[in-house]
Amino acid sequence: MRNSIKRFVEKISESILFLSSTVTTLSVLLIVIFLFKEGLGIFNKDPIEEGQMVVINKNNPIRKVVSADIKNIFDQNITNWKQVGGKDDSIILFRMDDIGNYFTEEQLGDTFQFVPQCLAKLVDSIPGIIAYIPSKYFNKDFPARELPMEKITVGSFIKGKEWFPTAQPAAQLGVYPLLIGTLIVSLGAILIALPLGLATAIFMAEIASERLRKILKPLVELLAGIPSVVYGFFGLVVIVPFIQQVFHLPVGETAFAGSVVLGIMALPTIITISEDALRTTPRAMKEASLALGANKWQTIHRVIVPYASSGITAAAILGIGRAIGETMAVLMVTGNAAVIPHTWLEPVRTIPATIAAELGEAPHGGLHFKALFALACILFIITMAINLFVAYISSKNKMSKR
Amino acid sequence: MSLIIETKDVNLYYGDFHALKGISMEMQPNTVTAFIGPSGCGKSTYLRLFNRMNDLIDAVKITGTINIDGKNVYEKGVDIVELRRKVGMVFQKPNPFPKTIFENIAYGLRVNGVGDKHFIEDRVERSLKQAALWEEVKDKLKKSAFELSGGQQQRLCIARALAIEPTILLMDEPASALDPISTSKIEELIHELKKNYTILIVTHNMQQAARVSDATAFFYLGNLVEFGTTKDIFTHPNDIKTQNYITGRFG
Amino acid sequence: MIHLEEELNVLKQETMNMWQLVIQQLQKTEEALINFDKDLASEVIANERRVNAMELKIDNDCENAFALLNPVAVDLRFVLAILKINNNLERTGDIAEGIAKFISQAKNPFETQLLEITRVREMYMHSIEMLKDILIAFDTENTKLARTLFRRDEMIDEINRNANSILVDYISKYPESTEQALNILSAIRKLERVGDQAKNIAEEIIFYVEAKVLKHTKKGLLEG
Amino acid sequence: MSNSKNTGRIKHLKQQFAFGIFRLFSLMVVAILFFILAFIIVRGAKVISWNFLTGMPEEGMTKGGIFPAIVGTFLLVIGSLLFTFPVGVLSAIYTNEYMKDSWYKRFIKLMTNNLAGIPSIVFGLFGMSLFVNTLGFGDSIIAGSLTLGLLTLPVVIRTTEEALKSIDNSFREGSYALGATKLQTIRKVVLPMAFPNIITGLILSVGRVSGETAPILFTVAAYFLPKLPHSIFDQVMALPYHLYVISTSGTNVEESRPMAYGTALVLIAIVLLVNILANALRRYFSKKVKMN
Repeated sequence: MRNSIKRFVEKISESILFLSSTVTTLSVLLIVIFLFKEGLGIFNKDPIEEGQMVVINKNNPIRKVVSADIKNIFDQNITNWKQVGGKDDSIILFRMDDIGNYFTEEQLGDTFQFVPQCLAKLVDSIPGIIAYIPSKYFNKDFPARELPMEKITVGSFIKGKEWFPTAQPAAQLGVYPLLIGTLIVSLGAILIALPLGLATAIFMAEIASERLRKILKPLVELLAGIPSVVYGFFGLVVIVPFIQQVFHLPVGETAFAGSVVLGIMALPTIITISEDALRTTPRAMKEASLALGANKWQTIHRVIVPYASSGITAAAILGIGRAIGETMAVLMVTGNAAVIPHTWLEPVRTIPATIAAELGEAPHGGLHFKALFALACILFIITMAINLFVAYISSKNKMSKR
Repeated sequence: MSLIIETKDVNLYYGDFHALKGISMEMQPNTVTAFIGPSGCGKSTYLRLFNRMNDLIDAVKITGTINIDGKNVYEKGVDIVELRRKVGMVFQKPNPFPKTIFENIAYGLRVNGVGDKHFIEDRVERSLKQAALWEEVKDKLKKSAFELSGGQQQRLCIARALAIEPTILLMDEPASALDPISTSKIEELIHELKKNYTILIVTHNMQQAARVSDATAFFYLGNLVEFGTTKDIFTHPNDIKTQNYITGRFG
Repeated sequence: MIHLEEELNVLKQETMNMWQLVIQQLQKTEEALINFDKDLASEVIANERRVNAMELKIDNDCENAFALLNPVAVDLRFVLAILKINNNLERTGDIAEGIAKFISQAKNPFETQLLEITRVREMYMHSIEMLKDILIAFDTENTKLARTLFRRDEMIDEINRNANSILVDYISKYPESTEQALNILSAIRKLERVGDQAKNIAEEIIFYVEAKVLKHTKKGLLEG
Repeated sequence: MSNSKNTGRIKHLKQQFAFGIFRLFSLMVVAILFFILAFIIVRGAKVISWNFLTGMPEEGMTKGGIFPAIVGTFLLVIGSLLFTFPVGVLSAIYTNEYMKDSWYKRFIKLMTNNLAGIPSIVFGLFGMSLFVNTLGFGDSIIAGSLTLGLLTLPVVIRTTEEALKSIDNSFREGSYALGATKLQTIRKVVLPMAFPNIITGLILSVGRVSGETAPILFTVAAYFLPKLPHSIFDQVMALPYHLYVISTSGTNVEESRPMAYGTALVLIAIVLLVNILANALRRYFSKKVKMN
């Protein structure tokens, strides 16, 4: 009897434990589902707000226009249909706000009940017109043709050179500048952090006395513990003005500032992981090198560092991963300009910073909102790939050292 | 009280690796049987069959029967917890729990549902006496078990095993981590315990097997090469492999 | 008491039992010789089988002790000494048997005068005393007592040396008793060897207790 | 002879040079840390006062205190740990003590690692779509706590696993050999031994939770909310978000700088405290073990 109760309790607790163990997997799964459900929603859609559309005169032979050209047309950078492969005819822009320029209030009616007819007349009469109108006015009898727009594809999303999700009528959803921004900031961070971090790791693992190491180690942990928003704040009040002064820039909020802050933030990751890797070098190996007459430095750079190289690689990659995903500090110091930077001393905008900055203003369920989720998908894929790669390195490493 | 132990055609596989190959042998009550052989020969694996400690290892497959008093311990429905209470075990490294000396010995009783304070106290004292440790620790039962020396810790582990009154005692190289003095104390203890228990001991130390055991089994590459009285094995072994091993001419 | 000690004690006890038996055998031959008791002589011959069996048992136990107990230092010397003492005792047993054999084959009782002049009884006394003393020395690990043996052995030697000329005289006087005289001579020779065995045992005891090798050295025999 | 002497000297010089660089770089790292700490502590200390810690923000967050943010962060920490700690510890127990080495175990491990690698902003997005929108919690303490909890879950799992792994198998075997069941072994032997390290991990995750901003941006954090919450479905202010807001987009960034320094100092103080506590605990327990 007692034993059967024992066994029952045993089974129950095991099930509870099992359920807990599935939480992480479930979370990852849910994250994937939620991110990609929203994020993939932007693809194969017109880059236009729902309920709106762009129409042209029936006789306009133009077949297809990419969304970048639409923006240029509405920004009046393109003024002739010829430029986008149509007839030689100047482009007449029409937005709903402009309706007053063409019709009087009486024509439109007290309750604007005549708007559809007015619009029809307008579009029909001007051959070079391009009109951005609510799609509710567009029906069978409407004497115009919807301008077929290139749908948003994965390719255009990745390669698009402009990020302007709130552009009217066609949102510009090009991740390229953000991607470049993210990479340039992260790469810069790792260029700063790797030499510093590796040197510190070597110093701690091989050169410093045990006492000094016992002081350094908690300091590094402390560095890791400081919240990113504090780093961001520090960057904002110290590093940004400093860079502005030193390089005589109009603004200090630059990719470089982001790199410096991220570099400092990546230091603990790099130091801890490389130090652990360096410490795994078997004592016998070090002693063998020393016994052959090598001095400490030769032993370090010929035996210990090569032995720990895969661990150090993992540290560097994880450092990059951290930097790529970091949000707040970058958001606060990089200036957030969504343009492709040419030098380090220009403002940039990274993917996580974009999400953080824009999500608050993006209407729920809209194209912009979904585009931000698509950004998160990219971020997720990048960090996932980095994690898998690091896991692969360390598992291979474990195998070969066995 | 003690039982006859026998194994019939026992095979054990770790995944694809055939670790024990058709082992059959029989052990008499109130004797010490030693298992010797080079590392990886299967002697420890064999020992751990008797309290089903191998169950804790992944991907183990076992065939054959292991009878303790005529009952196959690998039969379906055997209560492993009950089996382990009957078959005590002492490990290679002393492994007292990070508790007091008293609590270490009381542990086995408590997990087996004993709550009576006086009973536990009596049993603790008795086990410590049996393990020849009482005199050394009676004034510090409330101290941590880690304060004891290695040899004392191992005797504490033996006392811990004895407290739940097993009938069989498995010892997996019980003295290999100890200094010679502690080792000889453990060996003396084995001689004493033999009167009340059936003891199976794995040892890599042939002299130890010779000193403490009544019967000796020599394992090699998962095979039981030779099994006989310790006297016979150490004075005129039948198998040339046994001879080479015990004379140190192995390999 | 530790296990090893127990086992070694058993070995010691066995050896001492054999020892007692050998002394008895020797005593019985003396009695048989004096009283010309052929039954007693045959009893000695029969008992020799027991001595031999005991020797084999002790040999076997020593082998086991080496194989199973891993004796070292004093314990090792002890087992080694037992092994040799065992051998010496067995030889002593053989000597008793040899004497008993010619007693049982003799046709007439031995002449009292012959026994008198050859000092056989004195020799018996010395050799048996030696065996007894050395047994005490063995039991109590008394090397001082063991060392007194060597002086006694010299007395036996002296009797042995004199026996030749005495017997030559005797044979020339009583040629008809030549056979008897030769038998006595061989008994004397045998008893002289008992002295040697006892001396060897004494050496073994000193070896095992003090770890000193006295064999083949004249020096130090009388020390202590 | 002189040649080898020369090589020896060059060898030595090279070492001196390399070590010099390592020392310099390490010193730089320490200097950076101290500079950040000193900068924020010195500037922040001027602002810290009883009123600052216990008062409500006033005049467009340029005056007054940060009490609601402190309370908010405290509630978020408690809330997330209430979720993370049991789930994380139980999960680690299951994978480490119950699971045999199989593809499934490796899969779970991989998932845990992946969860750890996901950027915090992604957690924010996820938390917003699941807790705030789908489950309808709205911007609330519970949504924020759960999001933060998910974020720290891998940390708790990993430290617990490490703690469990560091316990020698011989203790478990010793317990089984005495007829203890698995549950008894875990409860009476494994967990008590792992406890110090698990607690240390827990404390460190407090530090992490209290400093995270991105996950709470869209799940709980209020820009300006000078009152205390009444239920777990209320929004709260939180220290890190507050710092972000007043240093970048407050009504008057320049005027609220002192408040920002003060907030940063409070955040750093929490981190320092957590680290000191964790280290002290670690040292206390390791000393205790050594004494034993």
